Amino acid sequence: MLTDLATIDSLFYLAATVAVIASLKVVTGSNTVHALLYLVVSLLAVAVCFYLMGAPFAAGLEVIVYAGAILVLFVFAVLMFGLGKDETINAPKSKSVTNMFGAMLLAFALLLELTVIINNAQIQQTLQANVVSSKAVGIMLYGPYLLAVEIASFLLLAGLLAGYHYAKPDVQGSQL
Amino acid sequence: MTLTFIMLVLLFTGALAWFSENRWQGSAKWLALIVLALLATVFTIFVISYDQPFENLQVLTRVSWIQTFNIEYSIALDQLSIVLITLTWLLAIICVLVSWQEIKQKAGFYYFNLLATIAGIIGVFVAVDMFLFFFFWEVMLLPMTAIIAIWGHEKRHFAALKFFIFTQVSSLLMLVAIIATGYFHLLATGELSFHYLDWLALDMPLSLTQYLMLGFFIAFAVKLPSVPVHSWLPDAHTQAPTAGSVLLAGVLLKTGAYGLIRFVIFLFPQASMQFAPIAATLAVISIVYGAKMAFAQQDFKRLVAYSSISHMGFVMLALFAFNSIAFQGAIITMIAHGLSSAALFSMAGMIYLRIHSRNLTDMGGFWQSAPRMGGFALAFAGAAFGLPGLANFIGEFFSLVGVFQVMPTFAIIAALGLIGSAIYGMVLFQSSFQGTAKQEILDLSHRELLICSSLFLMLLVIGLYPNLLLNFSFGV
Amino acid sequence: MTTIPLFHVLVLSSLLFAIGFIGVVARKNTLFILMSLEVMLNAVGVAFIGAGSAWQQADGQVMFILILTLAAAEVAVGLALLIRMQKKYRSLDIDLLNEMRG
Amino acid sequence: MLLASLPFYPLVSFLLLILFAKRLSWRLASAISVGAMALTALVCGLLVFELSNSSSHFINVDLWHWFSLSSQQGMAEVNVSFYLDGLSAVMISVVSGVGFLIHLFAAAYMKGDANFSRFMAYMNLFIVAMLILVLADNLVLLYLGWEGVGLCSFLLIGFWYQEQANVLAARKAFIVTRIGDTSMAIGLFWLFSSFGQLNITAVSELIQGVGGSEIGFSLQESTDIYWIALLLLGGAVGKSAQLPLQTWLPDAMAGPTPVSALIHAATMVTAGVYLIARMHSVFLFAPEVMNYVAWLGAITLLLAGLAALAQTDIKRVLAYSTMSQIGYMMLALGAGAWSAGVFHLMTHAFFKALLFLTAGAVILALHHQQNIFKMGGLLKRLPFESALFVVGLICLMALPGTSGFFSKEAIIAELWLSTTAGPALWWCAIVGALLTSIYSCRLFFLAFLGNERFSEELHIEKASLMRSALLILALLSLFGGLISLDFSEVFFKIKAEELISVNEPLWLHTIAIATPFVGILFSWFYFKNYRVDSNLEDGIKTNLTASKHRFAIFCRNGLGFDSLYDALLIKPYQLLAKLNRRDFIDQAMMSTAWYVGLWHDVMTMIQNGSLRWYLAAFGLAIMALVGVSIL
Amino acid sequence: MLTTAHSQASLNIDIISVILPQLIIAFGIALALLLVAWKRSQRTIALFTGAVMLIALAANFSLLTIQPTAVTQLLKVDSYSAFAFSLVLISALVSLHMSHQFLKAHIEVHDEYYLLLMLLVLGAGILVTSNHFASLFLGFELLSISLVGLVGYHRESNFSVESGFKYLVLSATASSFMLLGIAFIYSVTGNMSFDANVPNEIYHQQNLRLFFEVGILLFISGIAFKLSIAPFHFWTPDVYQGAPTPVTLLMATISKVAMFVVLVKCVVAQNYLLYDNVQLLLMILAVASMLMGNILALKQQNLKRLIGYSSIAHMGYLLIVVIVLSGESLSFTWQSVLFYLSAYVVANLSIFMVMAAIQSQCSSKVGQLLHYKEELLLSDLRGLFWRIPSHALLVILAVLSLAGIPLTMGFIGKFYILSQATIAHAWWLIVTLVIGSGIGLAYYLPIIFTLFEKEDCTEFKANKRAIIEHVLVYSFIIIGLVLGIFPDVVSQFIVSNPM
Repeated sequence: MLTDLATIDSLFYLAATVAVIASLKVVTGSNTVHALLYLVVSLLAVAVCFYLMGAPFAAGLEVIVYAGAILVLFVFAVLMFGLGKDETINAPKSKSVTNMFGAMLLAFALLLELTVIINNAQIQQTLQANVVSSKAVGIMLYGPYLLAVEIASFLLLAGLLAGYHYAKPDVQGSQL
Repeated sequence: MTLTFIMLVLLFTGALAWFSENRWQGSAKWLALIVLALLATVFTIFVISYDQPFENLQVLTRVSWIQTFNIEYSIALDQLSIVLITLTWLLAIICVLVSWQEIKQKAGFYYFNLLATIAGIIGVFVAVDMFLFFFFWEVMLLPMTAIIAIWGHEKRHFAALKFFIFTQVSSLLMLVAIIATGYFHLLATGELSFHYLDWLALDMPLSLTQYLMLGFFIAFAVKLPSVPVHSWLPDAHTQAPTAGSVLLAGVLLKTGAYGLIRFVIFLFPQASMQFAPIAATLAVISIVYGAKMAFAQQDFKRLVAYSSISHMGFVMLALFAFNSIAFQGAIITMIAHGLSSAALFSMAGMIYLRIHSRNLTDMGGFWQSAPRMGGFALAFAGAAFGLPGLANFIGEFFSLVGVFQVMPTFAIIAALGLIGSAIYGMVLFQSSFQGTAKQEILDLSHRELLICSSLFLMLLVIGLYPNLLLNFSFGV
Repeated sequence: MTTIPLFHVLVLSSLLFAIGFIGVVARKNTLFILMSLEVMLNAVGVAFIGAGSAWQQADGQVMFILILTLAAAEVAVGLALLIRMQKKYRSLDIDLLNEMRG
Repeated sequence: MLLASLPFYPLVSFLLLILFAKRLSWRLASAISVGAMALTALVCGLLVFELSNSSSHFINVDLWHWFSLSSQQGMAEVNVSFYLDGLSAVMISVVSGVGFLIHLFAAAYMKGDANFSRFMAYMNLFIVAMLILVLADNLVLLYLGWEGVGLCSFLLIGFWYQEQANVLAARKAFIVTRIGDTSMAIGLFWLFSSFGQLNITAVSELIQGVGGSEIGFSLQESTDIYWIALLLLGGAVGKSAQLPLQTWLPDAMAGPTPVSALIHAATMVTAGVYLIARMHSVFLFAPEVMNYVAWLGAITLLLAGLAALAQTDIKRVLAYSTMSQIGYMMLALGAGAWSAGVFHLMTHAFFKALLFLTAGAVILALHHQQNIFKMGGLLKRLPFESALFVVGLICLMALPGTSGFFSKEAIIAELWLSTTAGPALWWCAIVGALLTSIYSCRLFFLAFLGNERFSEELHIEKASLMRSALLILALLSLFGGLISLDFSEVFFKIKAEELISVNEPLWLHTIAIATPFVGILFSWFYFKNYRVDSNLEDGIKTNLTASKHRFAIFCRNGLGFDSLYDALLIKPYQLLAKLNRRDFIDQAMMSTAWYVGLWHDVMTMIQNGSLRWYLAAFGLAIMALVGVSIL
Repeated sequence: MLTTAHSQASLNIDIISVILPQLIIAFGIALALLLVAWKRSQRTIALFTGAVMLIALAANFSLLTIQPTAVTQLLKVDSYSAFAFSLVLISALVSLHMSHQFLKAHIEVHDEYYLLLMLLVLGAGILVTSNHFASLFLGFELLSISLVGLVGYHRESNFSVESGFKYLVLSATASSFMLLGIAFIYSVTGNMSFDANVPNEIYHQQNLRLFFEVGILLFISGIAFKLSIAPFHFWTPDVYQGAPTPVTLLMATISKVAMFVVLVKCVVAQNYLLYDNVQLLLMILAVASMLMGNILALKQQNLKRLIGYSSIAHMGYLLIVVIVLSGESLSFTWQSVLFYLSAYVVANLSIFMVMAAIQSQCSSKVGQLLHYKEELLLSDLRGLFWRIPSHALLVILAVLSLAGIPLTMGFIGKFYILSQATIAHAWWLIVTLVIGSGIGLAYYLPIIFTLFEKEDCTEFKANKRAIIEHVLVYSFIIIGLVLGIFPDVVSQFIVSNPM
């Protein structure tokens, strides 16, 4: 019954609110790990938005690369330094329960949406109607944007090199 | 071509002096002196042997320089520039002579700067392509600033900075005016040109020219200098080494006057005619104010500096009277002031060399121990307050007679400047050479005697036989 | 054309962007600053996707992919710097970094 | 050609003396200078002779073309050329003759001085300038001489420049006269711009031509003439120490006495009179100005006489008397009695030079003691000087028979009926004569009669040079009145017939002649205590002192003109100078630099190195710009 | 459908040849990686990098007179971009030499430095040729990221982390702002290529107009950040100070040149960037940076900071050209921009060369590790003229050129700008320029004065061994003078071509 009266718009707005709230929590959170989790949530919500805007490929990338790869980097960093607490004063002292609660709530909302989207046939076909397919994206990438891809690879190389340089251990005169 | 050659030789000699000084101590000044003398003779011979008359501009060289803006390397001569260049040669030699003892360290580089300045000045007087003119106008500044900043007195950096910023900012306005005129030429005739003669041919609407004229006027008024933009001058003159002051007062100020004549009055006649009342007011204010300030000073050179503000006020007043007598008066005043102020500054230098102070309160009663010096000091002070028989009198007399026919009130107020000049002249001479003898000083050496007597003779000759200059028409 | 008006998408992206920016400005913790940067970039991604789908072009998504790479590179460098900072200052307080001024 | 050479003898001697200043012995130096003067005097005599029997009543010689001024009236040639006519002949003879005598005297007087040759050089230079002044045929050359004599007077007043007082006196003299000169210069400009001529004869011909003809002057021209005359008068007033520019003369007595004799009595101070006489054609057509001249002369002569009454310094007494005598001349000129004025100029030159020189001799004898209250009884001690001094005084008082009598009578005679003067001024002249005799007597009594009020021994030198000079001068001043001057060609006669129909009351002349004697009588009694030895009975010398009365002091200080000018002009000018020594315009210019510096400080505060602030600034900037671009 | 049209333009050989220099650099990077894998040696890698750049320069030289050619829709090479890229390469070469001077002291081998340097150059190469928002943004990022790597490169330094972080965070923020701007613009125009002719009515659809304008603004602000135009200049002095001197040089020259060229390209291509309010915006930026840059630089004792501030002012001057840009006189605009940039580059190269020389001389060896001289104060120049006239002369020329005094290129550059402004009657900008350069003299001249002061402090003497250094110094003196007196030598390379 709920599935019937849901339209793409309403779903989109719901996901959008979720994303906004989650990112608000990110910037205001005191606990780094919690903040990271909220960031995941907001990314997921944005992914849903992408899907609803008819960019499934982008949505997938969002989930895989962003939430999957980049945030894992963050987590590594956090664990590496054992950055338990943030030492900012302007961050509110908060109960971890409510945090968990909020996060779970948002996540649940997204889950709900997904089920609705998948179950709702008419939504599906509207989306099918105006999706920019991954095929088109692929053609673009390896057609006119070919050079862009190459350059992006160099960009990553630059990031790699810089990161390596900063992160490598100090040498006291010894050959590396 | 000869003039280009002269300028190049000057620069080259400067470099040579710079290096030779490092090799042989004290060779630079001889080199400078000899080369200056030679070039002066070369110049004279060239001018005399040149076939066309110099009543109006004779374009000597005209080759393309920067095609992008259709800028040419073009130089020309007429009587005005010839007279001023002659003055430059004289004072250049005087400069070398006054620096003889004064400049001890870094002498080579000093003479390089000196010669470069002179080259720049000559360039200013001969350039007829406006871009070239501006080029020289700035090039002349750099070594001058260096001279002030390196060999100057205690507050030299401040003075040099002030001098440079004043002239530079004002000349940027002139640059804008130059560009604007150039592009107006583009609009009018369809081709870009910065050549003076092309501009003379151009007829521009008054609504435009009054702004362009203002652009030029400000730059030259700063250089002249006229109240209220005079305030760089006392510091620069006071802090500069003697030769620097001599060159500044003797020639650099004249470039301002030269600019006023050639690029304001001849180029924008109606506009400057329209502007004349304001300019004349400024000039009169400079005359009176300069005299008053000169009286107030305790510092010998500062006093002379303010006095030259007053004198250049006469020049500006005379120029903006648009009257042939006044015009001749202006030119004679330029020359006369060049000589007299140079003389006074070198006098200051000689005193400084002896007592290491420019402060009038440290002086007094020098006549006792140095009568010759005293005599010359009196003569030069007399020249400064326009003693008849010396050049300045002729200049001021002509200027005022001319101005009186056009705007009597201005002339009368300006004549009050004569009283003021008498006052500061008296103060200058009496507090340094009369009164109770503070200390004994050496009398003039032969070199100094040469400097003073030659300057005095020139003043006297022009004063008693001004037709030397009056025979020229100066393009009016 | 999807039924979601472009205007609203852009509003959403600007909201996210603003939140991210506020985070960057407000937080002292360097790690949080990096996260907020991610949020900002993400917001930009939203805008591109929205525009792309509005024009029914793939360019939007291509741009999004490029932005992803950028984000990755930045995070890599940022975290490396974070390590250095931790080594040097034993803290992540961004306000320690104001030795150069004037 | 003689004429052309005239100024060059002293010039040459000046050059010689100045070049070999210290190396010349006294003998040689004095020989050169005095010899040059003698030569000048000789040539001058020849010239006068030549002039007197030359058909045309002037000699003109061009040296060289100085410059030429072009105006709408045409080209005005200004040459260095000399013009000798009756008037200038009188002047040059006075200058060279008296000058020669004074040189003679000075050679002896200044013998001891270290800078003797410099002194003589200046004296020569002065003669040069003065000759140029009087011989100039155009006003510019005249101005040249005019300034030249000013300079020389400055140099000679400040000859002993170690004393600050002398320096200040010299400065005062130069600047005050310079004020007059400036007004004269403006007069020249005006003259040129309205008549397009600066040559004296040309100008006078022009003016007389127009003025004498039926057309007369246009209104414009007449106002021009009025102003020109006024401005020239300003110059004359400055140079010959008339009101209101008279204050420099008493201080000028700081110079050596021969200087005072030559410059500040005989020659230079009369240059103003010469100028007016020279430009009489201009003045004739400006009757109001003539009137001013007369009044100025009258007032000066009275006030100066009053001041002379109260002086304690012998030279200052003489200085004030000079002033008042020149007042007479001015009065004469103002009254149109040109020849009388010039005549008085000449005689005055004689006797005033005599007075100064004798005073100088006295002062020398008294070891430079100038205070007459420290003198007395000199009649017995210095009979020769005293005698000459008496001669000088009687000429000054214009007792009948002396040269002063003739000239002064000539003036007074013309006053009564003069259109520009009139009875009132006549009475002034009489009162002036009275004053003159009174202060002369006072001076004589104080200095030469009474008891000796000086302690140290007199130092009497019988320098034959001095004495001869004094003697000649004495003779001149006694009998100089017999020299008849004929200015008929020089002075343009106007309304001559009125002067012929003379019907003035008879008592005029009697009064005029009687006045000096009245004065003498009066002072004989009034100044009794000065005259008689008050303290023969008791051995103690009661020292006379000048009266402490407030009015006396007021008169002694030159009737407060000095303090007045000090308060009105000098103090304000100095104050202004002191206040604005740092040049407020410069301050204003520099304040912009200070302002920029302020901005610099503010902005560096913003540049505080905190990353979060930078980010915030980034955001703020964008917001601001959004605001701008939306509005 | 323009995009598809471009996508048809496949990469045949002659199009490849057009972007040859960039390709050479790219392959150079790849080869360098291999080289590192094979043999790690300071000299080898440095020489290799130099060689690559020289080849690229040579390849680039042939492009100076090329007709504009599009390479796919992303890049478009024309003579202007070629000229700009050669500027970039030259400054990269000089900086390479300087970097070698200061790196060879270290025992540790710095391959990544040279790689980053090449990446930086590549980024600049892409920027100057970019014809599409995507390539613009990629080039921008490549530039930024590799700079972030370089800025904090000298890890022993106190400022390494600080400057690194400042640059990273700020440039990331800036780039995301710019990206958002691009996104907004794209969402309105629906096309990201520069030479897409966008119908005008798009700008007037009400609901998106706000986004459109904000988008333009954000885009400009992003670029303004890189150009360090006030009020987005805050990072400049700090990062300049913190970075090693060669890197500061790179920042001062390469990134400025590349960014400005691309800015001009945008403005030339996208007519909507010339809207009145955008123009007003740029005008505000220009005035602000002309004044702030100069005023902030006053009384500045640290040389690098001083250069940083002055660069702010110079970008302000240069912005005038963009503001007064008008459709008809494009070639003149390009000429002005490129000439001014080259003057600016030459001046900076000269100054930094001397600064690096002083630094490497004044650095003191602590143990076997070289302790690098961090701060370079104005007082370190004291009396330089009497010790090493050649270096001092170079500094003087450079400073005069920055101050825009005749006899130097800077003056000609200023002349160009003034002409542009005069033609466009932009009097207020001119007034600001005059005031700005007036203030500027107040900190440029003291530099020269310090050169002439009595030598007392530093032990810096000319070392005879550094031949290359002397050659460079003298050649730059000559370049500065010759180009200052005969500017045609340069401007004839900047040939106009029909856009």
